[in-house]
Amino acid sequence: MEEPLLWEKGRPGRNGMSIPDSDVPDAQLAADLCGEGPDFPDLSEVDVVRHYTRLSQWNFGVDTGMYPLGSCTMKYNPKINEKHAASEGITSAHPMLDDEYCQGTLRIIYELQNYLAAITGLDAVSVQPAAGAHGELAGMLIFAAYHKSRGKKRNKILIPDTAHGTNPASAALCGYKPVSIKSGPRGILDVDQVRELMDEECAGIMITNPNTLGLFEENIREIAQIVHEKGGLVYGDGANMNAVMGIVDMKKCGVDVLHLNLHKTFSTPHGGGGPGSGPVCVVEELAGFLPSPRVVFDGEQYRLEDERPESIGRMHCFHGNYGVLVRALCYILTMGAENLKKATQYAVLNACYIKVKLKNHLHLAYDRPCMHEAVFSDKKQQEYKVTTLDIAKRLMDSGYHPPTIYFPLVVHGAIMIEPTETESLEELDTFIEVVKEIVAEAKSDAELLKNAPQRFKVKRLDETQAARQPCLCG
Amino acid sequence: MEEPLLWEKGRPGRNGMSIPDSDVPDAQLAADLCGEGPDFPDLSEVDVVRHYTRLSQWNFGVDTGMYPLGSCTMKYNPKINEKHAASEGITSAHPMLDDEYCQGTLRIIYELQNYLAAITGLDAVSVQPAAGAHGELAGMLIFAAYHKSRGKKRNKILIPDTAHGTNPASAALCGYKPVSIKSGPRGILDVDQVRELMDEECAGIMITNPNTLGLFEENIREIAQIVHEKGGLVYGDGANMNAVMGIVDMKKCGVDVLHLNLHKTFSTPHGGGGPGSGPVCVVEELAGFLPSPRVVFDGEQYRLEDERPESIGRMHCFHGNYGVLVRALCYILTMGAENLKKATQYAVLNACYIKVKLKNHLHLAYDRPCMHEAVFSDKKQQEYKVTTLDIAKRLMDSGYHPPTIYFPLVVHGAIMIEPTETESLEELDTFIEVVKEIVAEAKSDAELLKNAPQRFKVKRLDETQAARQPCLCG
Amino acid sequence: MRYLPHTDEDIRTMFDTIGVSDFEGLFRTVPESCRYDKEMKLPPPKTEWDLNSYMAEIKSMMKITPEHAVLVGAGRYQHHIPSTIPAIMSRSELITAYTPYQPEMAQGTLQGLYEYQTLTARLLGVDVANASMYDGASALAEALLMGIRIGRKKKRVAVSKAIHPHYRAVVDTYFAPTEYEIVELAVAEDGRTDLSSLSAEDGFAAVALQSPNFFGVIEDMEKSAEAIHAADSLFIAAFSEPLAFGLVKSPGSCGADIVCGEGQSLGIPVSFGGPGLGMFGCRDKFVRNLPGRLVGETRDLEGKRGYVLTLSTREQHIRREKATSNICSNQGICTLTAAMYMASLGGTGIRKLAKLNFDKAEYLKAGLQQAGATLCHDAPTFNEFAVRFDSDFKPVQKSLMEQGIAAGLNLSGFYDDMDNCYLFCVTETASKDVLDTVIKEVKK
Amino acid sequence: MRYLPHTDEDIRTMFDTIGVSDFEGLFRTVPESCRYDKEMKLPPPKTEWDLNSYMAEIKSMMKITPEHAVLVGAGRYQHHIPSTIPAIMSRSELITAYTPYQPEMAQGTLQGLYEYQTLTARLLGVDVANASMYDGASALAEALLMGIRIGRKKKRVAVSKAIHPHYRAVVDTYFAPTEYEIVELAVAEDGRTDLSSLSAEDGFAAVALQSPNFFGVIEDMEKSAEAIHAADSLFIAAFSEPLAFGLVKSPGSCGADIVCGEGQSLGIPVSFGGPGLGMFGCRDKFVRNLPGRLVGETRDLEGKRGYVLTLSTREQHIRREKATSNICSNQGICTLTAAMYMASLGGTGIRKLAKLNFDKAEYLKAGLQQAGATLCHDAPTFNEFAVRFDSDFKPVQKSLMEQGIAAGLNLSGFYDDMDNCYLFCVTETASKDVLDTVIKEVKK
Repeated sequence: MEEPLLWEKGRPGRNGMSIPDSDVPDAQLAADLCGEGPDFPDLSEVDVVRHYTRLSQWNFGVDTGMYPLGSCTMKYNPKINEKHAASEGITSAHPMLDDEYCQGTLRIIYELQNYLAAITGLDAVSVQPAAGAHGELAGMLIFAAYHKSRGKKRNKILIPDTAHGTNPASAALCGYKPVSIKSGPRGILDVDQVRELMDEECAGIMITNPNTLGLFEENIREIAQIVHEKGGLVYGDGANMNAVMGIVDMKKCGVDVLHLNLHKTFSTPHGGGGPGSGPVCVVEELAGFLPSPRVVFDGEQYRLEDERPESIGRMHCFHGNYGVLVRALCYILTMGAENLKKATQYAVLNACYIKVKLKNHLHLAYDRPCMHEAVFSDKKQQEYKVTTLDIAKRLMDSGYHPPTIYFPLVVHGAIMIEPTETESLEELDTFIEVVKEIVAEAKSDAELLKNAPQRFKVKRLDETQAARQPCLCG
Repeated sequence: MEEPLLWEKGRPGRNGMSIPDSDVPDAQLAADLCGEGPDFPDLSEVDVVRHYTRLSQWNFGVDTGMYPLGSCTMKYNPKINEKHAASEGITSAHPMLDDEYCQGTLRIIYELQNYLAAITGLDAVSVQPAAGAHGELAGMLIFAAYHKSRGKKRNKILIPDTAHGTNPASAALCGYKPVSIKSGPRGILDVDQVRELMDEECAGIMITNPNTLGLFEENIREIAQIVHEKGGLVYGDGANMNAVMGIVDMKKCGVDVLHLNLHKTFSTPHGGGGPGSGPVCVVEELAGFLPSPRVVFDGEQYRLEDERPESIGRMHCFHGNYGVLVRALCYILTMGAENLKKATQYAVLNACYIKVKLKNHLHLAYDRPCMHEAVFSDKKQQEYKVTTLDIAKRLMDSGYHPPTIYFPLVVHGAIMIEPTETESLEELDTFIEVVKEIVAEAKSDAELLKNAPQRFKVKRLDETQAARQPCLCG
Repeated sequence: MRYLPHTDEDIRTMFDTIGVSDFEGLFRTVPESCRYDKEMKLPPPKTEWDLNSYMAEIKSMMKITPEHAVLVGAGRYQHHIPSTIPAIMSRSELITAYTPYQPEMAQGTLQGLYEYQTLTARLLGVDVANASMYDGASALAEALLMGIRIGRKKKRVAVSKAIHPHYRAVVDTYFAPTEYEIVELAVAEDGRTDLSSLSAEDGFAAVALQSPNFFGVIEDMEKSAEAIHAADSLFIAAFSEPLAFGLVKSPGSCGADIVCGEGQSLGIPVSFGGPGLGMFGCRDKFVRNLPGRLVGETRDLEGKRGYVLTLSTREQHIRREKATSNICSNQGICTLTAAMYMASLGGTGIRKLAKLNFDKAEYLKAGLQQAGATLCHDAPTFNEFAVRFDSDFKPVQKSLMEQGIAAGLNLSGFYDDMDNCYLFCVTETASKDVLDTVIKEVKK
Repeated sequence: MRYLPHTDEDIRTMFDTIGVSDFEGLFRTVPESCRYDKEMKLPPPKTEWDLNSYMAEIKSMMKITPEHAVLVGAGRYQHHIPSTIPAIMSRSELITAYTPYQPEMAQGTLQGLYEYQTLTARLLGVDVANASMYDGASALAEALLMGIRIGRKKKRVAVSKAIHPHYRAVVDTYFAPTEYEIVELAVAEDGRTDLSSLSAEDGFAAVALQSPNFFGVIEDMEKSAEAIHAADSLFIAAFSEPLAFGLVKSPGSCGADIVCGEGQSLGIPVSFGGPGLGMFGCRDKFVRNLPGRLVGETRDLEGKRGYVLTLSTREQHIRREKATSNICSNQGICTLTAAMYMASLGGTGIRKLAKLNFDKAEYLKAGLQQAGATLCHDAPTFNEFAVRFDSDFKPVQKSLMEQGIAAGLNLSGFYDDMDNCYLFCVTETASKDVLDTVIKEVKK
């Protein structure tokens, strides 16, 4: 069913929500300040409800089916966490009241800080960053503040070509020029290359581990040692933490600063692009640099500590995406250590299973033991002129969200599959069968793939036109 | 996307909800009483959530679009009412505790009783019946108890051919043999016919007003007088109350007993077939016969009154579908008298508008001023061998739920359209255009209609086979 | 008004199209003498926020809050409900749909009902289950009427006095205008129904027991089936706590012909007694006498599996006064809720949960006995049981209420010989701490 | 564990397929020296019911309950949120979707974002708005960085001291590692920013004001625009209460070049400060410098209208370190929420609601003055204002807290010269009764 744009609907004078009657006298605002008010359409409640119900029906979510978007960790988002985040005790809490009135909400932050420290192996945590990239920025600000505190401004940073996409931009915001490191033939970093590039102009290195090829950076400790020896710091992009909970101790790896994505590993919903949450975790020596305020507990009271001279300062108007923190805490409390570790084990098991089952059908970029995701490509389909994009679009017609495509950039035509631990064996098997069928179709009837998708509200969309003649406002 | 039956999924040992650990010792039940437990599939939480999410996606609801199912009054179901019915204060209230512990929940019943009395014009109300047909049964039991109290058992009842379908069955349950009255040429009851059939064997008459042709029974007062003169009672089927709120006073019409459908007029959701709620309203003289217990207020306390010797007794284990009552009360409090009357006016306005706009395209059974619904038929399409069913199925493909079809029985191939007041003029116009297109298609390409629907999970289903070889259990 | 979309301009347009000049023109067929001639006496319209305040006031009038532990059952049971259930069942495609008259666009409801029928049949041990009745009480009334229809010439039915008193009251209501007689069967010392004198000469079309019965006592269903069938009657088995069948033998497997009862325990909140769920099943051979809606499997034009409402010849739309029952709307969404709950529990889960309910009730039972109370009956029970106190229990009950525990239902209003007898219910929601508090308070 | 579907048998099957014998086999690339060698120190897993108890305990620790009237704003505003919004926004197709990388199966999110961009542009009076930033504070920081990018050679920006102190703190954080200088502009007596000495020689790439500012004062935006443009700087207009633009002129219409701020007021709960919504828009000519995601209209293969993420050349995936910003995930669902709220209010509604907020705040303002308090500033305000008390306000505040009213934010921690000054916020949620109680308590 079609649904027009909001302003193509409505009639002046309708309304879609209650507005209280006034119980106070009319007051007058100076005429030169008064505006006309925005040109919004007037709609009834049923107009609005149907509009968004229809919109929702054009979307695919984790509850609809498997969403194997590599590097995005689209696991099941538990309903109970939504309930608690939406409870009035949480939603009505005001952030500008004195600490004594907010003991419950502060406790949630305090406990989450501790639990995230326990999970990563690091010592101190701030949950203020509002998304992964915001956490990266916090990390880079900590790098900058650390070097400044030691009287040395550094101007470069090492970033492997298998890092997450936002790493270079986050570093650039802090004045660091990214120096790219090519991953070695095994898809992971080569120690010698790091040794060659690391110098005292370099603030440190940003490592995604497992990297975006789904491979564990086996040399991370040696690399960290090299970086540390040159006075640098090691940043860990923890977006892929789902692959290593209870298995890897980030401190033992030599990581100094790490961000997490609560909207990946810790099951909070992605909301079509947010709100996320990107807590930043550091070793003890860097705790003073964490964003302010921090939540501390003096044995009796939870308090917001603001007088922290070394701190990089405030990253967010208040405490970050608090509602997301509530959900993540609920998840951690529900899972406990044993189930978080199982989640990791099953996530890796599922990815390895898909890798083994599909590697004769899709080209496997690096045939090595993968962690939480496996990166294939369209290499075998090139002879039929079928691309990764065609395969992705055809998957839609079978009821699956496609994997991440054309990322990481180091694999040409990449197809990056991350099933997560919440997919059952039956779901995996069905998905695998569908991919095999599509691979067969690529050979027998490439047009079928070229014309996909067919089952949606729109056919394949012209993204080039959108960028060439931007129409951003109706 | 396909979704198997529940027991075609799952693996032994999975679980989909938390079960508390035991904090008490193990106890032993006599072995001869112990069973094996039911053969249910074991599923994970995500299995279950996806199963029902997918199922829901195969359904059409009022939030999806216009649902002009005649006689079912599918109006918008406000979200705020759902919230209050689901609030813990309501859902946790236990019905077997003493009145003093339940003052809030009893007050809701008490106020709803009063408001429904005010809306119908009648004097006393019981909200115990759990659905419309249950309300009818309550009404018929009151008829029986009333006649018995006067020492006369009667054995027949008059029911017009334009009455709702459940009326005869409800009467039969109370030992009344229905005597059918044919509606007159104007689609409404003929006074003389009633006079002819009404006698002292007859318990009374059951009148749906407006009737299922959407017409007001203009002679109801005279008819009531005839029935009353013969010692009978007048039952009003209030399923179509949405057409007359604030316009018609049921007591002035001569109605003695009336049931309402809260899941029609009072906006509570139908839930794919329930729970409904069918309060029964009576004139003062019959108040003693209402089901027990009743909620009374002594100026200080709300009480359940159970010692009521004339009462027909208990109809439901507790207070009927209480959660539905909460929703209906919320609706009435939100609307107030002025908006309930407007609801009626707009409902009739919308039906009349559709009637006028479509009467040149579909045959109009009775071209008279209609109330809340208009009854068309497939008469004009017969020459193309297109039936009401074909038209209905084709409507689906345009994103509409079809109207009620083949009912009332007095119109051959009936198409009974009830838009309700919550449909806007734009929605009506779009619907009208779609019907016109289908009428044009019936002429130009009847096969298109015969093969409809095309856009759903299944094509046209074989209902005959289902009845011939029933498969009721998997 | 936010639910009413028409603007004045819309209304004028429509008046013009119809050819009237005002609303009065639309209602000209309503005679003056039938008119509502004043304003309906209702409070002025409330905004959403005023309504919230009103409901907050209602809540403040409740002496029992959601935080109370409720050790009262008697037909409504407080069980944990996973948050998945309200999250899914509030999806508007499910909750705002009507009865699935157009199966192609209601496959969600229909497959859901078919699955409910199947899981219910498995739970109750019957061949076929319908798509629900209003509640356990009306289901029992309908079951007895069904028994009469099957029994043909027989004009009498028997019901155990250990059946929930409200269920029996509803049966009385349904039977009042009929010519049929209801005979009540006494309860033996051990809390089970006394069937010793039952014989074919009684001429009972059907005999109804409840198990677990109102006192929580598990009837000896297999022996009862023998006795009832020996008396040439149909065996109707009622229940108010279906969770029991996770642990005890299902009624159908013990020989019941018709099984009916209340399904509220299966994921549906107590909600002051409603909406609940009337569950109803029977042997295959009685299916054409079964009241209520049925969903059946069929095929579409292309042979694909699908679901439809079926056997509607038993229903009112076609047979009208000859219908098996007048039931039409049933408890739709509650049905889906129960199915979702059964699926969430699974076979493994329901066994575990039922055992936990049993164990917890046994713990309180033993504790109360130790504290000086006497068991009213000595037959085995499931999550409910009745005890007699030597001294007045009311002050204890009041003190517990103040500690956040609503414990014990006074049975004296229901049975003549049960002064100072109280019915306790213990589900998985009651912690050992709560049970210990009750025991301690009784000991005092 | 209910979120983990694998049974032991499943796991064995998968081990066999992969060719490992245990989980260890899957992690053999992780060196021993990197291993987590103990159990993670976390509490044991909680059932859903234990988690509910935990959250109930958290709730019981809050001295301010949901029933309190909160007359504190300062960046987060308590407004009524219609129940339609959580009902719709919790639909899993919306909430559990990822960023719409595959537009054909994400048209819901995409059309919703496009509508949000449009309504936001209309509200703020700008040509184009992006699909959100994290919050108002980080949006201002990004706006100033954008100003620097546009200003090219200029190394300085100016920000008013009447901008929310937390916003300025975030700006400081973002600017700390850069070479750029931030200059703070003083606040005049009347509560508006003093721009009198502004000149082109200052070399400000951009000048940022907030209106209504932290004190609730409505800045003279038109005059400010003149002064700032005359000084050859970009005019950045921030805000924390967008509802104001239902009544006062939009920043864009007054001449602002970049408009940014916090959208929490638009249907998003306070939630201890997050998630909120960074709103961000600008003139057309700056669009290629705009940070954050953008949705654009396009056509499908058959010419049908559809929506896609666009202009991603500004983003990190393509330009990496040359991106306009590192922002990636934004506040997706909050964006849709705000759009739904704006659509529910409508043009007529937002004017009415804004006026009501204004009237109510004026009522309290007048009442407090009558009760003896002094206004800190005499320029017009919108729903917030600051007053100075002669005597210590803390005991009054405490007494009000006990009566269920949290009133007034102490400004002494934020500004040197504001001892015993308090910032009050009045929205449509505060009844006259509540306001009268505050006035009465102050009078005492």
